[in-house]
Amino acid sequence: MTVESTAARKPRRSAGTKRTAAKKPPGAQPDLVQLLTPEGKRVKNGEYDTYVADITPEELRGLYRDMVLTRRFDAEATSLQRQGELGLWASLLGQEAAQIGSGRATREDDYVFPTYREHGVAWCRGVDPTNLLGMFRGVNNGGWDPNSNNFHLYTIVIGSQTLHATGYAMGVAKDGADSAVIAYFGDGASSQGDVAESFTFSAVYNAPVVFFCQNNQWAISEPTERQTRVPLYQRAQGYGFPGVRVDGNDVLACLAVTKWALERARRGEGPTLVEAYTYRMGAHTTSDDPTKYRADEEREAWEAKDPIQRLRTYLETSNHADEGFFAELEAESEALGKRVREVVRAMPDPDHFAIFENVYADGHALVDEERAQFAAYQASFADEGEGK
Amino acid sequence: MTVESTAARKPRRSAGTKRTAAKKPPGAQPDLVQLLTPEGKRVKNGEYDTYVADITPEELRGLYRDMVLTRRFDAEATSLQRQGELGLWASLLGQEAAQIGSGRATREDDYVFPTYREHGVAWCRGVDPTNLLGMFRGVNNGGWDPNSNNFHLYTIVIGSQTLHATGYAMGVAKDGADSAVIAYFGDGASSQGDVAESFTFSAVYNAPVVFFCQNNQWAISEPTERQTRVPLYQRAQGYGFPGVRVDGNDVLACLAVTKWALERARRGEGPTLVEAYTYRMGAHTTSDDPTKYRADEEREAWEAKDPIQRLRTYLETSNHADEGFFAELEAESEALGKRVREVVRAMPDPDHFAIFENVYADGHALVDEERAQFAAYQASFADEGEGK
Amino acid sequence: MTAEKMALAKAINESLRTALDADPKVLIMGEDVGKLGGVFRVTDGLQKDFGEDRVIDTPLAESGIVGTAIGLALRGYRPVVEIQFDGFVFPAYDQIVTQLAKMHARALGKIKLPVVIRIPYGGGIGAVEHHSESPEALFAHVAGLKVVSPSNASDAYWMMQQAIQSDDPVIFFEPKRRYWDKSEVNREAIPGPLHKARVVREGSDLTLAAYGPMVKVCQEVAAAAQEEGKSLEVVDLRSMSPIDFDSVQASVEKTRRLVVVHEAPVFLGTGAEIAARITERCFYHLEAPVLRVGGYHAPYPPARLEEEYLPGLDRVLDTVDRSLAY
Amino acid sequence: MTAEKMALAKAINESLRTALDADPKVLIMGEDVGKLGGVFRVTDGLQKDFGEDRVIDTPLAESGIVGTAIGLALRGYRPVVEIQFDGFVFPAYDQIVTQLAKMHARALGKIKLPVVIRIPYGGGIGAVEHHSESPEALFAHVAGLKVVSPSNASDAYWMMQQAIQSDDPVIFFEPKRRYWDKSEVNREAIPGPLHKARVVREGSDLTLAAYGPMVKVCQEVAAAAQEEGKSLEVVDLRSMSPIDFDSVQASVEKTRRLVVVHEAPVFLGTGAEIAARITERCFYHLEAPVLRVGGYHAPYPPARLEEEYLPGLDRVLDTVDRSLAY
Ligand SMILES: Cc1ncc(C[n+]2csc(CCOP(=O)(O)OP(=O)(O)O)c2C)c(N)n1
Ligand SMILES: Cc1ncc(C[n+]2csc(CCOP(=O)(O)OP(=O)(O)O)c2C)c(N)n1
Ligand SMILES: [Mg+2]
Ligand SMILES: [Mg+2]
Repeated sequence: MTVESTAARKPRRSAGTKRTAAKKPPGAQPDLVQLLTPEGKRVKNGEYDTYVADITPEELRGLYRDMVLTRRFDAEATSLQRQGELGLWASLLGQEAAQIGSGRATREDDYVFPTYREHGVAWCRGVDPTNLLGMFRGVNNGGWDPNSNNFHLYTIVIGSQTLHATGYAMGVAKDGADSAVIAYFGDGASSQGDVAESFTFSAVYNAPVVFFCQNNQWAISEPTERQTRVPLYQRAQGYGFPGVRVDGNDVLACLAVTKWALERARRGEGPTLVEAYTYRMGAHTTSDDPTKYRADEEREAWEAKDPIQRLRTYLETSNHADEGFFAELEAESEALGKRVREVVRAMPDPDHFAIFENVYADGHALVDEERAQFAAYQASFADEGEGK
Repeated sequence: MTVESTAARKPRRSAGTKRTAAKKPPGAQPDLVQLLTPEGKRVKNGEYDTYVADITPEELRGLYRDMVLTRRFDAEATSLQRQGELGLWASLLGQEAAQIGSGRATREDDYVFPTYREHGVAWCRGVDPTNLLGMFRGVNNGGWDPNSNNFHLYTIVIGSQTLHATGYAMGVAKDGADSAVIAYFGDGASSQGDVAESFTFSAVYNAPVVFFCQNNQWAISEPTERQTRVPLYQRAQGYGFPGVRVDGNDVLACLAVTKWALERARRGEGPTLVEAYTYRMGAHTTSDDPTKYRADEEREAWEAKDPIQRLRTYLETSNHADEGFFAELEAESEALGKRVREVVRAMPDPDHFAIFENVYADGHALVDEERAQFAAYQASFADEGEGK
Repeated sequence: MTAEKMALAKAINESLRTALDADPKVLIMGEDVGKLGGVFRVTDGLQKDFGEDRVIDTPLAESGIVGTAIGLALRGYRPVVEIQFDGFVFPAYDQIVTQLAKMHARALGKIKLPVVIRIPYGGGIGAVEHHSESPEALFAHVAGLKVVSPSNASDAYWMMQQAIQSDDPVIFFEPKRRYWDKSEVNREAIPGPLHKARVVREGSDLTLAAYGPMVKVCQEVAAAAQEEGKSLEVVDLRSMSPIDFDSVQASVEKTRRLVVVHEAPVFLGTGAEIAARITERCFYHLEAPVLRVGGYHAPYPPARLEEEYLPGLDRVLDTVDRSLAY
Repeated sequence: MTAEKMALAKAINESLRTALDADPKVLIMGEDVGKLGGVFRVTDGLQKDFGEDRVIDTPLAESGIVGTAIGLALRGYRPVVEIQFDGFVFPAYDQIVTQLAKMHARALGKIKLPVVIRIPYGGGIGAVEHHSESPEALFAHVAGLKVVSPSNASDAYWMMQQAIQSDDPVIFFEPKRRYWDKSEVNREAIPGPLHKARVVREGSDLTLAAYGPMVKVCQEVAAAAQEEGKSLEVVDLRSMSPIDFDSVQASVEKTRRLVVVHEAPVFLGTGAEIAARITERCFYHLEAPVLRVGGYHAPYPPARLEEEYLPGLDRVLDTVDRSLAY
């Protein structure tokens, strides 16, 4: 082993891997767009208010319903994982407002590129939530037709989908359509080269795409300071397009800011980065144990900002919803949970030959050969009755 | 072939791949650090002046000499390529000030990570220029010991070296040394994911590295607008460190700004991005034909900003150099050209067995086996006399 | 207009032009493919005739190029992407193997990825590092990709047509040192299947299998061997994924000997798979083990050594002799 | 302290700890390697004991991780990099193959790149996409890299020691589904060479060659075959670059039959090279063609299909029978 001996010099600074003092988000963040306070108070925000100015009580209840059902679905999936019905689950707990607000801002002809956690966005796009469970159960790697709801498959390799979204948006522009595209990604993903390249391409081609970053403060065990030392929304400036930070636990603000950004895209003004400042209330996935790396107090502090509770308070104090609404929703929620349980438990294992399906669209001699060998091999067990 | 037919909608904007109106660098650029005007006039620039305040006439002549000799060497290499002595040459013509200014700002213990065009920086680091020619002649892929002059090998794959520089700088910090690291890259390279990742890593670890981008306006045939729609130095902000644009044809300004940035690094203030705004006066390489893609007028406009002429004017008008100096330099220049020619022509082809050398540091059974087979094969020709 | 003699590079250019003309969804993307027409001029004149919207100069970022091409394909386009040189495909490798190759399967067939990635590959042109590599095995090993390489102008023209028409991603390796070799292209001939090998010279004593730049070398070897009274059959594989083992098997059942030649390193090169599979298929026919000639387990050497590194006439002949000596 | 029984993951943890203790230049880098101790807890407790300066949580960017590790190596450090799962190594592939693998040669030996890249690989743990792949051939094909994989705790401990001590880049594939398997680790035993194969079971009728997770399967196969009166020899290859062909050859000269088993797809997998080379070396000894058992030419399937996809006892036995039937 050849190891250079380094002349011992007097260290003049902390040795480089200590966390640099990242600008901690201040208690009152001047740069955070908010329309509903954690206490459920509606506040004005000139620029963005116009995008929710004409929102009806019914729509508000709709947003609330979306969040409640999404959370219920998510909880059901977590418990199905515990029961062994799913191999894994990535919970969105705490991020309902960011997802429902942005998801409801999209138009039917817009196209969405999610990560693996956008269950709430999928809900808004009309994807049957039980379809999301196939990959977590291990029966497929993506269980829906992306073009049925303009909702792309979940992407697990961090950041990749931001380039797909950008390319898709370039195509939208070429077609002369006025649709927009939205790409979801996390605070951790912001470090991936692919995400930076998607910023470059979208800016250079002025592509109609919104980059929606859910900064949930954590990338598995790493806090956002491991990814950046300045707020993430500022990243956009250096690529020549606007970035804005929105209260990710405020569904109204998320709706308004995303609408604004999508409108910009439609008008041909190019990309926008939206950083939804939120919090991953649960574990990274059901395989994760956050007690290894973060303090309970942090979570508790964020509980006070719960996205669902704050809209509920607002609905109640503004008399936009009555007891009946909440009771009905409770029942609907139970029914959803039940349906999800039933569908998942009945989900059949895939046929063995599915291994060889759809590897190619136009076929491939080797796949054919291996499929035939596999068939012969399977058949050899049938000959022997129940196999060896 | 299945092609979706896209409903013909009325295009609402240019179809996405048209160049977006990039902010053209204005005639007088408010954000361009300049200490010497194109007319050779010394101008003040408060912040940066201090870094060249005590520069002596001798040092100024030194910078001039560096630029002249570098250009001479470069011209010699271009003509050696024309004569078939080199397979390729990447000329630095026009970028002498950016390279000499920044190169002379480095300290001996600093470490430099170049692209393939940093012949002027190599010169400043004391690398024998003839060593640079080996890879262009095709006798090796890197002809010097990086640790002899703290000057890493040329890196051809665009952007890769920025991460090496960042890692090296992290090591410097770990060692508690107060050296700094400088990574060179081009305007084209700014689009590579690796460069973005190096910004992220250096910011997060507060690594003592200076990113020196020579924006020579072109990446082969693509103008900088294909890479960004805002000035490149602004990229740094969004990663949490300063970026500055310097007149890349002003050797004094390049020296001052790079010194400032290196000092920041030494003081533990982390990375800086310096964009040296300059121009590639020649072809991309000797294989390139710029008449295919750019207008002569552009080049002519930049000729008026020639980095060498402007320092000469300053030296002359300020009486810092006399005729004797210029005449002597002319002779030195000729001598350098002659030496380069001679050394290159005498450069031997590598031994055939070099193919198998240094593939591994600790050896590898397969390489040994193939080397032995190769030896036997070579020997079989010896048996037959002069071979087939 | 029937057959026309043209250089391989020109044949690709014509093929791209034909495709751009025939289908408004076809796009050309890459670094310097526009005004410059690519560093090898393969896309020369295309931007002029089809506009910046269809022949697109991209930012200098290969992952971005392939990643956005995927997105464009999802929108219904058929991007033909140029990677400037073999050694520069690796920044895009992640997008190619984890996204492009797998997305059709991931979507249970619901979406298609008709993306062609053109890669000028191989050595012999005296270039600097990263400009002479043969990484085809790194793509052929990956399910979901198809990998082909033409050896002559006619195949270049037709295989490119077929690659663009394919609904699967195709990695199209262009033998850059053959770009200037001219041969007949008949634009009306109906081509055979994209992934079928072709016997380009018949023989009875031994089979030489090659593709891309090495086909010409093998033809020269066969001619030289002929003079020594040996009859070699030359099979142009044309496709590395899938490999047309049936054609190779048929030839080897006749000749009973096989030598595979490629520029890529022998170790885990496509020749390894051919040797393994043909040995299995022809175990009782082979008079000699399948032998391989290729690059060494070393980085591609500097230009002044490439003649020693690359399989040439002598080295292939030497291996043929070794095989015949069994 | 002599031999101690421990899980494979724990053995790596102990080995890293030993290396961190012994040499201040050794660093651990990766996503979540710090407080969390990695998603498999392989680096558990190391940051606590050696500090954030030596056990470094990195930004989420694999190219950045490997690229900065190269820079640290140039500065004299010996980084041990963790890639969280096999399927996430590809963003770093460019830095690995064009920089890490080639830099020593590029510098004519003047600089060394003692970087270890740890990759938990393979399937069998019921994971989602990208978490079960076996991409070793994609690294073994590339000159300048060494590629190894331990099959048991003792090898895991010692091979990691040797990998860290190596002045060459080593891609260290960890058989993730064996992480929890316990076996004896003797920390005082002097290990054999890193790249030497080991006969883990002697036999006379046929040789099974495997590495990493498949060694255990092959041992089970040999035990099952024994009951049917067949004597199988099992060779744990341990290294995929270089491959210890001498040991395999010696075994095959004795048994005259070879079956290679790996999880990676058969097509252009390491088995192809072993088949090709052993056939060449043992042409007159082999009673049957070298047969291979491995993954199919398809993306790694969803978890509920992995049992069909992965080579298991039955499939290997079936292939053994096919070989013996020649
Ligand atoms: C390229 C890649 N590297 C590593 C991983 C493993 N991984 C899965 S999720 C994750 C953290 C992602 O964090 P963030 O982007 O903030 O999204 P979040 O999970 O918080 O929603 C990591 C490292 C991966 N999926 N892809
Ligand atoms: C990854 C990669 N892609 C493509 C190339 C081919 N190439 C060599 S130089 C160059 C342009 C570089 O432009 P820039 O970064 O501005 O540097 P300059 O040549 O102007 O100094 C390109 C595309 C490469 N070397 N590496
Ligand atoms: Mg996160
Ligand atoms: Mg440039």
